[in-house]
Amino acid sequence: MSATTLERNNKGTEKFSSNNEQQTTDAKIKVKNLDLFYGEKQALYQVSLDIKEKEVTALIGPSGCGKSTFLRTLNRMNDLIDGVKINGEIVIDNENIYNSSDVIKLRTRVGMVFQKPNLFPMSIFDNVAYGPRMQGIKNKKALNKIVEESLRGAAIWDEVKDRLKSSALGLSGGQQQRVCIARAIAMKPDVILMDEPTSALDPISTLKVEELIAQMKKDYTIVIVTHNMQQAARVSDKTAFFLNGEIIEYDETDHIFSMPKDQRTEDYVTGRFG
Amino acid sequence: MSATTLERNNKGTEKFSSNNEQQTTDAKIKVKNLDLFYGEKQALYQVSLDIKEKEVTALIGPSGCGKSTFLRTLNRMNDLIDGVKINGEIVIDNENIYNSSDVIKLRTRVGMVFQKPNLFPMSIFDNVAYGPRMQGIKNKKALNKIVEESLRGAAIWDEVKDRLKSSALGLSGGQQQRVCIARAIAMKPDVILMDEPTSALDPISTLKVEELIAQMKKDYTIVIVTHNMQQAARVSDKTAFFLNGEIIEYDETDHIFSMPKDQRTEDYVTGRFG
Amino acid sequence: MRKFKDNFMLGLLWFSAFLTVAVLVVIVGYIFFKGFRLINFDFIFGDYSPVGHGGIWPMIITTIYTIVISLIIATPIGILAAVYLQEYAKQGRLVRVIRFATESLTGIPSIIYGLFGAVFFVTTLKLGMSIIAASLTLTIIVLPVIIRTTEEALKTVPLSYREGSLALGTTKLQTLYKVILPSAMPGILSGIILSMGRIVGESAAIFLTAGTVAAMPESIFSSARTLTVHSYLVTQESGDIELAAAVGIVLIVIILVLNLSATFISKKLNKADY
Amino acid sequence: MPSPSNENQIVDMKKSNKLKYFFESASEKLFLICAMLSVISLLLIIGFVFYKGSHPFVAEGYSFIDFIFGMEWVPSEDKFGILPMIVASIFSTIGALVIGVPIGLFTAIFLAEIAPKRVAKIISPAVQLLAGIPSVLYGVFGLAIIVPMLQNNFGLAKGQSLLAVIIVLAIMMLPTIVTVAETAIRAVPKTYREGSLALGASPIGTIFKVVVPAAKSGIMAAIVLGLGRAIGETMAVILVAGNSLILPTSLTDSVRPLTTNIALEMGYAFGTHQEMLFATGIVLFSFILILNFVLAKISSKGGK
Amino acid sequence: GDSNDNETESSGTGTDTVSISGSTSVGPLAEKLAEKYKEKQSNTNIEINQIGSSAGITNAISGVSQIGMSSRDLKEEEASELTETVIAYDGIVVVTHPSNKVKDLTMEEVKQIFTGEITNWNQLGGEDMEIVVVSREDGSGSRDAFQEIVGYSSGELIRNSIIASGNGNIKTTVATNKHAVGFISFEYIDDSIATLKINGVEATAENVLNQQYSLSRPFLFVHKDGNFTEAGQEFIDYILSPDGQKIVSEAGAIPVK
Ligand SMILES: Nc1ncnc2c1ncn2[C@@H]1O[C@H](COP(=O)(O)OP(=O)(O)OP(=O)(O)O)[C@@H](O)[C@H]1O
Ligand SMILES: Nc1ncnc2c1ncn2[C@@H]1O[C@H](COP(=O)(O)OP(=O)(O)OP(=O)(O)O)[C@@H](O)[C@H]1O
Ligand SMILES: [Mg+2]
Ligand SMILES: [Mg+2]
Repeated sequence: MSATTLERNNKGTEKFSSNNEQQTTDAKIKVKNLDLFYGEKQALYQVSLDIKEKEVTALIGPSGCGKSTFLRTLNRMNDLIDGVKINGEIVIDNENIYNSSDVIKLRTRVGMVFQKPNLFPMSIFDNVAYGPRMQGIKNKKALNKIVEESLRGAAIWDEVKDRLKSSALGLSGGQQQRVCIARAIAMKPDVILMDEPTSALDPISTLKVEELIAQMKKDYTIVIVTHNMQQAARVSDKTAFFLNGEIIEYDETDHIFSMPKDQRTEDYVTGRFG
Repeated sequence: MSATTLERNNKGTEKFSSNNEQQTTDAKIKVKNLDLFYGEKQALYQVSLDIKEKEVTALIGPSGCGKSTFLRTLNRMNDLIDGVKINGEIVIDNENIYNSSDVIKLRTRVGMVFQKPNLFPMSIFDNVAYGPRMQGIKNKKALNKIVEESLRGAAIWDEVKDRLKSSALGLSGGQQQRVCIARAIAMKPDVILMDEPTSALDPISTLKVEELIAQMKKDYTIVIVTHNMQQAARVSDKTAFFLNGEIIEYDETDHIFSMPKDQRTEDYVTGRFG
Repeated sequence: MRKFKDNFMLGLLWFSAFLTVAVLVVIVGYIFFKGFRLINFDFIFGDYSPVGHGGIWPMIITTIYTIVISLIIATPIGILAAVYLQEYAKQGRLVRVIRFATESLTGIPSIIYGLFGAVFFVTTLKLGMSIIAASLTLTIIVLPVIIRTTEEALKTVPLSYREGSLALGTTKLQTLYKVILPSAMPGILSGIILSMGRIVGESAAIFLTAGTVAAMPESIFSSARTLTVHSYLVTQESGDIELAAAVGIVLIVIILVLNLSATFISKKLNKADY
Repeated sequence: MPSPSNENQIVDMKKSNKLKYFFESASEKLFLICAMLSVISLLLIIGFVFYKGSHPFVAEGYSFIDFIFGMEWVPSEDKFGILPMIVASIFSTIGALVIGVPIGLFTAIFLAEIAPKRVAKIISPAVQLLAGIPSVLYGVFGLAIIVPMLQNNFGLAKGQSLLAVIIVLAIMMLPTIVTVAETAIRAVPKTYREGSLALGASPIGTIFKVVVPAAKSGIMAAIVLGLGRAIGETMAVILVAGNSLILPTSLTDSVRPLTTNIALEMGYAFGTHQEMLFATGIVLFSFILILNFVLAKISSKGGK
Repeated sequence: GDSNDNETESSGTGTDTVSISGSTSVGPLAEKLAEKYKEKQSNTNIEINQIGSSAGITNAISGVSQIGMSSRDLKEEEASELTETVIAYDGIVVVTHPSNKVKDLTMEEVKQIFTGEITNWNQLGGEDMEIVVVSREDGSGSRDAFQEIVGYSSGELIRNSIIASGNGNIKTTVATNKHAVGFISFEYIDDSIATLKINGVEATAENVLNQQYSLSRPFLFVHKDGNFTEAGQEFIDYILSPDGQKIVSEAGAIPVK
């Protein structure tokens, strides 16, 4: 099963464009021949990739290679940028997300944590309760519960439990990022996208978040961009290596790190320790 | 020589407050009994630390422990925040920087790279040339030279050399951060403060920057905040471990990582790999 | 040299601010000095009489009517228009046309608005000379101010807030109302305050559309005289500067009260203000 | 970890987004309508002014060239030339810009960047207060203080002059420019300041090299709005301009800008005279459009 | 017309509204008349809008107002649609700064001043200083009347004259400039300016009535016959009654009879 997926994707990276591959039915997210342009500038080239449910997929690659761009196509955050054009298809739960018009539903199902913490200028509580409230949950008790669970889940509860009502912007960078994670968790999404979620965290928080990811894997499908090879190695089941907007290699994480097929992948993953 | 420094600092970390320690004459930066308050909230407690010239000092510790706060006292960036109060003294080149009123001179000598890239909304070239221009360098050729050298130094030259005149804000996060480093280098400062400079960088760029740091050590005194233990281990000569606004331990990097004296330090540095 | 330039610019800044404040003091001082003798209970709360200095209570009420009605109409339209321009419209022709139109509206002399209002609202729409006709005319006058200032305020709201909110599966509308508008509140408010100033200070456009009836308006369909129109007529015809200044004092107090309450309201609304 | 009831609640919520999309698209249309309102207003006003103002040239055989370049304005003798007023408008606008914009911007910068918080908290609202003082009172102030001052200091027979107009307009522009620009400058992210200061730039250098350019769009808005106030202003100008029908050759000549001409005579005008005042409005309009165009050009150039 | 009248009557429940708009010179007088009239006739509500003669005439024609006030004569097109009533006369007086030594002018000298033939007060026996002429705007009723009686045309008016809008502005301008000369209505005379004799005759209401002093003009009420109510007619009747004319003279204007 996973072998099929892999094969398909390894082919995909060689960018042949015949579309007659079979669909694997258990893939949560299926990306096929995705091109993305920022105006004239192409940022993704024929990206194809299947992501299995309840697995953690890591995206690695050098700066500017298109990891964030790709990640943001999965919940259509790129829609916000003027002049972005997309070819190809992305299917989540057998539904082409670029055909379906319900972006809102998509985004409630596909949560996201950004590279830079982006808390709103509200209290910590209001930040975490923001999503649920917008879904119509008004009940005070239910909200309290969601907020506490989410903050605990993001390993930040103890630090902020006494100041839930004070501004979230008074927190340090690392604290803020963990509240961002809590905010995403509060939506109880199916899929969680994380764009270098721990790049602003210290190792202890990072560890907690990584543990959290491992635990969330039971319920959620997770796609994570990271620069940290060890993190990729520790948390992910599959790893995709991007270079200049293409997927060079996509495989079981173990394979990618121990016996990459592509020389460039090897250079990259070993460069770290070289 | 380095032994004296160490001894003194190990004592310092135990926070005895007798002030009759001898000054080591070769310390570039001497911090003594530094307290810092954000309004009512104390963020640093009796921090004392000597930083030797042409060495790399790493500051590590969990999120919110005061690393950034401490770093920013060294070029008085905390002056910008309302309600910050400071006790204690910081001496750079035998001059108490909080007595001397020439903050500008201080900051030209003590450069800084921030946690989040903060390029100005100008072209890449103008960003890097900003500092030198402010120092009065008008000569086109000289500026070109400085900009190129600095960008090369920050391992970003090849990626941007064709678009020097276009807006710096169009770059990816990692690219932006490297331009920020170039911008700091362009000032040819004595001391460079770096607040998690590589947290937004991919491993290859990180490696380049780390190499750069190793190379710059010949000329500059460097203080770097990092969450990455390996980075601390790779690049720094000394490491200070912060916890809750205090220095718990300050020593040769090797010692900190291989045989920390304090249990908390050990927990922290090994937690990473635990 | 740089020091000198800096000090020179600093001097200019101080000088300009001093000049502005001096102008403020002199003008307000002049108005108070000229008018304070007439201020008493009967003058403010008395009914108007063509003999002597008369009471101005009907004009105060009329002024408040025009402010409230114009703002009730113009504020939502202006804010929503700005929202359209900043948040919805593709930056293309239509936006350029709208922006050009609003900017051109700012420069049209109020007498032309007055004539237009007299033909369009008073005669064509058969509103007659009335407070409502004047308020509608004023709405057109202040729309550009509100639109432009709101647009500027919206521009300053970081993209990351929008992303953060949308990624939580909220609609644009929810994002707008929960995150974007609250963050833009201070800017919007200054636009509203400027508009109030414009409304209060307007004469030509009002007396051509609301007339100059110096009696308590029975409804918003009555013809009536605002304070500014009163002071205009008084200067124009009888040259009674004391009376004009006394009316000015009342106007200043009204504006002061309105500004303070607007600031207060925005503080209440703006969650960012912890 | 997630409690079932909450989860169900959210899952339930996730089903029905139809309504949201309806509101979403309805609101977008509403917003568009709001935005179009200003365009419609402008078109109505332009249509109105053009309809009225073009009549003499279209139907009554007056020459538009003579109108624009004519030196004589004697409505009761059928002479309609507005060159002196065009010149007066240009001079007074430029003059007010030259004085008002720098002072206004510098004050805004001072309030946003230099002034102690407490001082700014007092001055800013006070300056906004200036915006609310009716223009008539500015006129009265101009007539009672500025005009005699010019008269006495320059030994003039009359202080009603181009200079008086410029001073009054500059003063009237101040509140708009200061308020809008101050808001824009305050909105510049702190990271820019930090970045610049950390490079050893002086606070002043930081302000002029980083903060002000970053606030450029808001500053342009301030200038456009302030300029609008200056061009559109009539009541104060009438009182201090002198309204003489001569081509200004010095700052001390009394002048009649286009707006004043309209406001001054509209009350008594009828027939062709009134239409010619509307034609004056057309010229004023073109003047405003050209200015906006130039400003837009300048600001987009500055953007690169 | 008809439906309008019905509306007024039915909604009024006994209160009629007479809307009047027009000249800012006539306005203050009309307000005083209306105030006194209201004491007598409390069920009539009189609305007065001072928006300029032409606007008032336009309103009378378009029906926005029942009565228009004008301080200038009706032009042919206007006169064909409207009926006019002279409710009072307004005397016009030449004024200078109180410090000015010149107190008496001939009509010819007034003309020479306003047409720029005489440009210095010393030509008139005053101090050696430039004359600053202050006039009203072209089209203004006072100015039309003044020019017609003094005998010069708008084209002849000295070009660098200050043009002030309204009596009040002329008064303020003249009061703050010792070079200045201008003209205002009798109603606005006060201590801040000096009034001049013309041909040795003082500017008073009696002198206007006995035709010794020729600088005056009519104040007009105009209406369109189809748009004129009983209440309007009653108000005009009141103004022309002895009671009304007494108020006219108290206000500083000159009664019709
Ligand atoms: N809004 C945009 N407009 C134009 N080009 C863009 C935009 N955003 C990103 N790019 C470009 O697209 C490419 C991919 O950027 P992206 O942010 O996806 O890289 P990344 O792999 O996430 O890098 P990093 O590791 O530095 O975050 C880069 O060359 C970048 O300059
Ligand atoms: N401007 C401020 N006002 C008040 N408190 C602040 C401010 N900045 C930081 N703090 C607090 O001071 C403490 C130290 O913050 P600092 O940013 O120095 O931590 P840090 O060690 O750099 O953390 P991180 O690794 O997350 O960047 C934190 O508790 C933080 O909440
Ligand atoms: Mg990225
Ligand atoms: Mg930090």
